[in-house]
Amino acid sequence: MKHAEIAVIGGGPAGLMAALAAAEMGAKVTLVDRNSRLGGQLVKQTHKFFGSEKEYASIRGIDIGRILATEVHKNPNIETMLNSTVVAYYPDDGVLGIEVEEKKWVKMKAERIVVATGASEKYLLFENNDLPGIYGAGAVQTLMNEHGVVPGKNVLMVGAGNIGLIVSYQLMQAGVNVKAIIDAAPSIGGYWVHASKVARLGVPILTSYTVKAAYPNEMTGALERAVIWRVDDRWQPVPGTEKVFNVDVMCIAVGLSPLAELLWQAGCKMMYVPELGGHVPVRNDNMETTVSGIYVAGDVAGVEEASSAMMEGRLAGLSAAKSLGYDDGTYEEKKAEALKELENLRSGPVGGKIRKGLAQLAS
Amino acid sequence: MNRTAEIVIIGGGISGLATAYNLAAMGMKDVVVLEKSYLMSGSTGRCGAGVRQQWGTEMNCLLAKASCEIFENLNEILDYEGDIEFKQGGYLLMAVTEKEVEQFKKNVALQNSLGIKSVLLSPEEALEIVPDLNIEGILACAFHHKDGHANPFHTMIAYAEAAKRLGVKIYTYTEVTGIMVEGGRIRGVKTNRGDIFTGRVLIAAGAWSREVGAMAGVDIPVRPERHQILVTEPVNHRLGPMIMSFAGNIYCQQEPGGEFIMGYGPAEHETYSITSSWDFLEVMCRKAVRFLPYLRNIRIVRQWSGLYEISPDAQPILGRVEQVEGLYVATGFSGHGFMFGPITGVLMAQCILGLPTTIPIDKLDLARFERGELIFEPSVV
Amino acid sequence: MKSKTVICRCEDVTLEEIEELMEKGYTSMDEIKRITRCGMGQCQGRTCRTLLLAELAKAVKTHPAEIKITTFRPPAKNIKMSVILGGIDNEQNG
Amino acid sequence: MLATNGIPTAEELAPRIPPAERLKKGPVAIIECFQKIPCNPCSTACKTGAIEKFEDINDLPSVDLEKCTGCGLCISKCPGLAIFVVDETYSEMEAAVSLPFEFLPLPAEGEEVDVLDRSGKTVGRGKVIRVRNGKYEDRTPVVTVAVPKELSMVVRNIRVGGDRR
Repeated sequence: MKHAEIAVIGGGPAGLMAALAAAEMGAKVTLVDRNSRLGGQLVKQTHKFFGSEKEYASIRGIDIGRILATEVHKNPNIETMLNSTVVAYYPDDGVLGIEVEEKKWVKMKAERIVVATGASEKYLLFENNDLPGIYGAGAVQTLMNEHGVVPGKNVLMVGAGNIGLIVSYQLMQAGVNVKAIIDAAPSIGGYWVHASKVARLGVPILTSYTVKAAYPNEMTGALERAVIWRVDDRWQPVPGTEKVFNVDVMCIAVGLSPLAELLWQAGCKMMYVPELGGHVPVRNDNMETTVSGIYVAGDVAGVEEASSAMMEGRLAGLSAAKSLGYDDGTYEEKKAEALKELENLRSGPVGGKIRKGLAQLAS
Repeated sequence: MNRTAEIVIIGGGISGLATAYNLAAMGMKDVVVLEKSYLMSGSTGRCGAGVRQQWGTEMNCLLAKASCEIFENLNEILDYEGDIEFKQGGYLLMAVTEKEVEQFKKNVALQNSLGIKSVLLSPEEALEIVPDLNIEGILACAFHHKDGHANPFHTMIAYAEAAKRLGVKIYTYTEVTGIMVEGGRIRGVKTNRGDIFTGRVLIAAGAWSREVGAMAGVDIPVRPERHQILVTEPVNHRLGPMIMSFAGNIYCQQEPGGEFIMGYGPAEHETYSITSSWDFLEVMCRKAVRFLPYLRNIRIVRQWSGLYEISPDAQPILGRVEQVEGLYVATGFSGHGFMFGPITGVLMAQCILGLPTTIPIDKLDLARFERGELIFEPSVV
Repeated sequence: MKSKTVICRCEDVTLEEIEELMEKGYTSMDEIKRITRCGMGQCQGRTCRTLLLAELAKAVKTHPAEIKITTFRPPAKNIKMSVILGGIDNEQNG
Repeated sequence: MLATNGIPTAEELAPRIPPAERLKKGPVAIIECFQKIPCNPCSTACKTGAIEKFEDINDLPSVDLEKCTGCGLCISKCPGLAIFVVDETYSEMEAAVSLPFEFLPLPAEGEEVDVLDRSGKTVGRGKVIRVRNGKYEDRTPVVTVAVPKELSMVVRNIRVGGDRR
């Protein structure tokens, strides 16, 4: 049985910052990540990030991932376990079950755990939604930006949130034609600057539209045609408003939901907060869940931007270390700073949804 | 919700639903089933779903044989539009100690005498049935081709739907909070959704039967025991029968969908907790691979657990409760409630209606523990 | 090819099947899971759980927060028996 | 409309367009950032202090038209690719528009390209007069293209090498 002072699960923006923050306080950290390199979703984010310098604004996600990973790797207080998937939390004795390199089984008992497992993609129900050629946006990003493979020639992007907009832009960069971006909401959910970026490329964005059906090519059985239709202000489709797109790829980017399996297994109190992407853990302002010693950060704690994920990670890492007695006298100051930064990031109009969600969680 | 009923059945598992269906089919009106959670939330919905006739006591053999015969025709009996997926691939029981071999011989003789055509096989003969079996350490096997397994969910839904069609009212998320007894007679039950007046109550509450019994002032000596189980990814069919070892403490079968389901019976503390543990996972893998080495390359998809309600002699407790008029009990199956479910339904309905039972169940009554007439079953996992 | 709307891709469960069950009164996620196998496949409901939640909430006209969701059990990702066994052997050897 | 198709209307644009007098004086940054989002690299990128420091990270950037020299250092720093520099003094008939361009192939200086408006529609031809693609730009090259003066507030994109679609 392996022992860890602080186990950080997930090496994305939240987990990396948590590990660094805890290590900075003097705690020994074991950072566990299922991929062969650290960075989480950062490794496929080829665009420059928003936020402030504290979260590496104006640097590409992929480079932020590299910067943080380098710091983690050279930090003597952090041990990293790569290609390692935490598949279980056994609540009877608080043991983590970890699959390493798909060949080893490691059990680990940690004094504190920071769960920073991120989120998974939501899917959509429509006729023939299982045809080959229909992908999640994350899968398309992985395909293109990690493996250098384009998914097809003509794409219908479903979802005008930041992910849908950014992936559309990346598809166009890769020479793939995005025929349209549609969204069932009456307005664009993502940042307008992203929307303008794709609009300038000639990609139409159609709000208040949803997918009606997908149709296969009779020979190949793969996607050939997508039909969309308008929804009214009660989200009901309006017959007669159908539009047809001849596309071989449909990319679904309709949001993320927290990847909280381990928290459920641990018995953390969860609450359904749609503004935060679904069921999220109840936690205090140290990012500690209702199960003592288990902390959360990033999308698993509520789907948000990478910038706030980093700050939550920092907060969780600091607090976990502090709870083990690591404090060089700077804890209160650093915590206050992180809380302030989080408040800043969420204070504007686009943070309204998150603020509403967090208020529900706190009630 | 009904305010009165002919009978209130506490527990929406296989025993309760099968009894409700049979009562309605035999003409009883106003049968009410109360389930504190959703249907299949208890032991039935978590079980390994094996159905075997190879038992070591006459009582269990008779019950199992009759139950199996009902399973064979259950889709038709219940007019189920789905499929309960009853597959008779047999049970291959593996003896790994000399003592077990002796017991198997006795069992097979007993079973044969009761019309169960089980056979004793050499390990080499067992290989003809399970070609991949690692027979090292196996001294002998017992096999009965008519044993098998069913889909517990569909079996329950089949009963529930058939019962509903006959007028049975099934209330889920309805928890019994008290049983009204006056002058030694059942008067009704109290629930979180109001009271129901009735002269008859059947306790079919599985692992919670002791608590429910206490509400009527009756001690039903069953204790909850956590048992764990796991399921793998679906793979091509290569295991026909359920394989089982008592001394090796394992059962393992391949489902119609191709998934392997397996479990064992560790001695665990009395608990209502149904968490999963890592030691189960490890021990289970070792046990499974010992008999079927190819399982090594198959992936585990989920582990879960459920409760056995263990009676002092690991035998069912069926029948009238003498102390309280109108109170009946069907519990204590000690891990075999699902396979006995169909016959339990018939026998309990007969018993409640005051009819002679097709199989005598007097010896399985609750009072046997006071009388000291326990029946011990040697063949359990 | 017949058109269908798939809710659970691992077990090929369609929206139509779910809707039929909801009409029959099976409106708990646990019941629907057990009857249709929705969420019982390799991914253990990672994708379909949220879809099913939304459909159930719609059917019983309640907020999704009111719907009890199915239990999460280990392993969160499927794992080969040889991996588990390798782990035990390593521990005993080392 | 920005909120529904990502294309700003004339009304939405109006407050961002510098007055004619300023445009006559030389290059100036036009920040087409219309939404309060938590983001501030433009203000830290500006060396002349023309993009005022934010009190709140969600503030909209504002350009001090007197201080702005139109140097364009902010263009590649904006994660939203929302900053352009327009120089209406480039020549008598032409204006120079500097814009971020993250597509391959990059145009060569002197090359003629299609020029596009905010909806991606081709509105004419322009001549590339400068391509900045150094370490500072960090893979967000800045292309300066000469366009007919009347298109200085229309052109916001280019297409290199004819019609690719």
